[in-house]
Amino acid sequence: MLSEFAFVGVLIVFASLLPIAGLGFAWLVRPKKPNPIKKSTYECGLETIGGTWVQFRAQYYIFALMFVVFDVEAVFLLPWAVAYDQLPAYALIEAVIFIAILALALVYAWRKDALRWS
Amino acid sequence: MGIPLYWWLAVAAALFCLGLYGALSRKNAIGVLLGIELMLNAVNINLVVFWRYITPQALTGQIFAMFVIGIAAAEAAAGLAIIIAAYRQRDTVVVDELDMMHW
Amino acid sequence: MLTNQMVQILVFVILTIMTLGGGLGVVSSRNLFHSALFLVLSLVGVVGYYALLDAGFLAVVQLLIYVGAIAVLILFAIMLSRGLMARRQHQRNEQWWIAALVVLLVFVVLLVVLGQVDWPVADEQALLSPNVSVGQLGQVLLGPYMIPFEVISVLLLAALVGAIILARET
Amino acid sequence: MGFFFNLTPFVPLFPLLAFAVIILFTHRNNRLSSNIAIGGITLSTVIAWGIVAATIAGGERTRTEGWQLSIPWLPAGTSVLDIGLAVDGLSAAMLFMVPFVCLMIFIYSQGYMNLGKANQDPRYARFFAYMSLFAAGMLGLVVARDLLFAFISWEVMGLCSYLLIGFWSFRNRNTEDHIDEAQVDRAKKAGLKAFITTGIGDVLLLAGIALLYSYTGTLTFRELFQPETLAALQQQTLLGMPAVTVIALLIFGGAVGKSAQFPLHVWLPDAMEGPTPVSALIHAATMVAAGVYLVARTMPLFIAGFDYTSAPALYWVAIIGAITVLLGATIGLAQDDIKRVLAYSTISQLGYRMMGLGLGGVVVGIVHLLTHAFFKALLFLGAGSVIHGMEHGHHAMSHHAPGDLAESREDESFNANDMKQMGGLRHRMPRTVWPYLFGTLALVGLAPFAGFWSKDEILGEAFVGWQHTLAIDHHLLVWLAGTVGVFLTALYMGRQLALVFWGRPRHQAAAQAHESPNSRTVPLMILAGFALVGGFANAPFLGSPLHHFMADIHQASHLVNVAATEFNFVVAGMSTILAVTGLLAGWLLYRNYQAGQVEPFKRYLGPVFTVLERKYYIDEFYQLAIVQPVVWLADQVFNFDYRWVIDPFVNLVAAIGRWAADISGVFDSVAIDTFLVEGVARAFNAAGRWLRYTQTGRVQNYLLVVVVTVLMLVGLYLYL
Repeated sequence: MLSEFAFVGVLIVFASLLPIAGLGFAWLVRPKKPNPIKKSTYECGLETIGGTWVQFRAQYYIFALMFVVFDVEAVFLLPWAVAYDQLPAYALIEAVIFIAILALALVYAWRKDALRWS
Repeated sequence: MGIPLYWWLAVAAALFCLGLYGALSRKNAIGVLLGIELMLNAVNINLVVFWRYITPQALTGQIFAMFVIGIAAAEAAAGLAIIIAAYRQRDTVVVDELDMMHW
Repeated sequence: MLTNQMVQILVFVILTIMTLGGGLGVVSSRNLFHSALFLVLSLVGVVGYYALLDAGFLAVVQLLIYVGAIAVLILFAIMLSRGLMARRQHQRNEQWWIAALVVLLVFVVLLVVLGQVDWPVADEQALLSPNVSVGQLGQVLLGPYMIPFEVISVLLLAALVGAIILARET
Repeated sequence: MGFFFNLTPFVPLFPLLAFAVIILFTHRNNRLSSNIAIGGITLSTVIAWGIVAATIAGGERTRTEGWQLSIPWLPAGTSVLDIGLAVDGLSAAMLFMVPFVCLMIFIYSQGYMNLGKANQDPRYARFFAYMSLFAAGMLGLVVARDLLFAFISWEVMGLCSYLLIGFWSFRNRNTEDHIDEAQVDRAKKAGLKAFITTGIGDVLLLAGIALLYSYTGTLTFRELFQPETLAALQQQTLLGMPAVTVIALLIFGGAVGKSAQFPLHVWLPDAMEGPTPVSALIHAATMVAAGVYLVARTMPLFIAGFDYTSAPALYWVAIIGAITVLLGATIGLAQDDIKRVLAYSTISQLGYRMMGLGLGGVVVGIVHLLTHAFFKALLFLGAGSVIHGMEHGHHAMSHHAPGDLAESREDESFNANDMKQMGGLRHRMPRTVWPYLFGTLALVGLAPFAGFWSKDEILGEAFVGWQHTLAIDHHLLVWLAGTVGVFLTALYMGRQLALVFWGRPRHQAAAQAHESPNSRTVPLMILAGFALVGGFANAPFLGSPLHHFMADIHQASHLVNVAATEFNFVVAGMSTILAVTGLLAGWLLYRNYQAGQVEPFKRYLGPVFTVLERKYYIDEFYQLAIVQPVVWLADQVFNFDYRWVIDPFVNLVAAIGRWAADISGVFDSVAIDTFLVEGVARAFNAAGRWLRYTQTGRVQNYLLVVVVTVLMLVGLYLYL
């Protein structure tokens, strides 16, 4: 079992090492002569206005919320989809009810204009 | 299984205690929520560990873990919405200042 | 040559460092944004645990929902509350030291209690082959756990509606 | 004619309505009020006479069974007390007299109370209201079907007598300048005396009624007088006598009070303190007639099982009557007040009626009541006329006094009622003297005036009764007392006539007195007519019509001797001789009486006269034997109550209580309030003040508490 995830582990290790190696090499070879222009955020000359920690709009949160809900829906529907041919007929009805209830959530969000990107 | 059950339980307990500490000591409401997430994960680890070590034939542990994750998602969504609403109203998310039930 | 058990222990230790280290970061970081990132690290460690415990589907679920969705949600929420991340303010309240003592006590008690319990661990044969497929999960989920399955959808509906009402800018 | 019976309720109702209307609505309008009162009694009279006519026309059956009306009134346990009205011969006879005499008196009163004059009585309207209520009470009694309604009417009369006798206790001295404080005081006392004295009788009557109801379960006269009911009452024994006798005596006790028989007669002379029309009403039509009527009405109870020794109810009626006749007549000899003479005359005449009833003669008693009502009303109204004449004379005298009698102008001793200050008034009041003379002759009992027939019937019945037995029994007693009474009556009336109307004026007021107006003299004349002819209603040579008219009523009980008395020349002749003798003696002795002289009776009788003048000292005796002991007892009770035992004890208890309360109060305020109540409150307050810090409102504090608690529970679980 563990061996099945070994590839994932090796991938993670390599995926982590490669950027670290690149950045580390660059860090080793770069000259260290900072000046104000070089330290500015955008070297093209545009001045930044305000802090970098800007406040997000609540609408982003709503989208993230919708994403979480339907993410969970997908996770719960996956076992049903996998086992679909082994399940009795009423399981379909259950799933439809499940989807319908969450569709209600979608309709509600829609009616409240939560999906409008403004 | 190469790893003793006790180790797992100890790790889960440690994670739970970390989460508990976070929930008890963080000033920020979102920090408290993070601590709670940790505690939920500790519980989930326990559920899966008990499934794996004690009742590997029954799927109860995994199903429960799934439900916990689903509920945690709902909890995070609602809890964060509350925090946002409270922030709008009181301009703070410091739990100490969210003391409307104060004497 | 490393035995299977030694590899397992090695992975366990690495994952434990990730998980508990991440957890420690979550509760001790002064910057809330960093706390959230530490949480992600800790949750990824838990994903590893699930993989180590032969619960592959759960590992995927954990990754998808926790790391993919909830953590993002938390980050959004943090960024919604302006100025929280910028200020390096004290993130501990005045009762933190009591909490630390109590939690430490809880931890000790838990360790002691958990050590004293004679766990009814299944026999070797059963432990070796916990073949659980996603299909089996689906059958259980839509069979005996039919009602909780539907209730989860209602819970999500309620959470969504409540969250929209609370979070929407009026 | 029969429909008049259905109007019976209106006979007492019209005066009652008049009373209510006057009191409630019209009391500010004097003329209207008196007219309403007169109108009420007029309607009553019309209906009553209609009823009388209907009774006469209805024949024997109507007279015996009459007419009845019953109204369920008081639910008393399982039974219901009915009140009702009934008319029979006896009622009808009374109905002929009562409303008519009342009407005469009302008309007379309108003038007497000085309607529309400067000295009109300030409570004029109220007077007529009371008079109406009085009449309503009497009429109610007359038409009562049962003892209950009779008693109610009886008590209404008692109240009215109190109100009217004491009427001038409120007299406004600004308008009646010659009324002094003493007179107001006397009026008050007289009212109270009448009320209390008759009240003694009323208590006995009520006891009798209650006994009767407990034995028979009914109060309706007709049911009571069923032979079987009376027989059952005779079977019962109470106080060693048949119950019926005890009850009869108790009822007679009520009559003694109301009809002013010895020994409860004392209120009647004092009742003269009321206005004269009230005296007339009381003496003639209402109050004193009520007692006689009640005894006549309940006569079967007296007669049932009559026996001298074992059931002597009737005997006592006769004895009391005889005593009263002599008592009243003798006292009447020595009174100077014109109205007092008449008052004692009334007492004496009431005695005659009781004697008649005591012989078992319902009819003779009632007939004398009827005739007496007319001529006594006449005499009182005549006396009132005289008194008014005297007052006018006094008034005139003080305004333009002639020379020779000027010294008596401010005469404080002037008393308009005093016969000794009158004299020669027949010249000043020619229209008063004749009716008065008629009344006197009727009272004395000279043929053919009313009193002759009715009085001689009583004496005749007694004499005939005695002739049957020749024993020394109540027949002889009645005859002797009655015959002596005739002489005495003639004597005091002769004295009165001589003092008032003959001789010469002994006071300037008498010399200047003048005749009363028509409103007063016309009723006098009408009544005088009745005094002249009233007796023929039962004259033996006309077949004693009233006798048959009334005797029928008790025929049902088969107990009353219904034979009409034969005219007895011995009796009649004897009483006529005595009456003429007495009248002449009185007139001759007093004809030339001068002011300041010792009066003739006093010359001849000496100390006896003084005893008579002081009314046998009965009032003094009551004062000494009853009033003073009662007052003394009341004082002792008062002292016991206020000074010696009860109040000191109460005060002591109160002091102890207060002392205990003080202690308790201190304990309360210190121990309870400060320590317990406030202490607890403070403790909780402090606890709350401290404990509220646990309610920080901070979620994390709570969570910490939860964790610690769980930890402790785990510890408990593991190590205990």
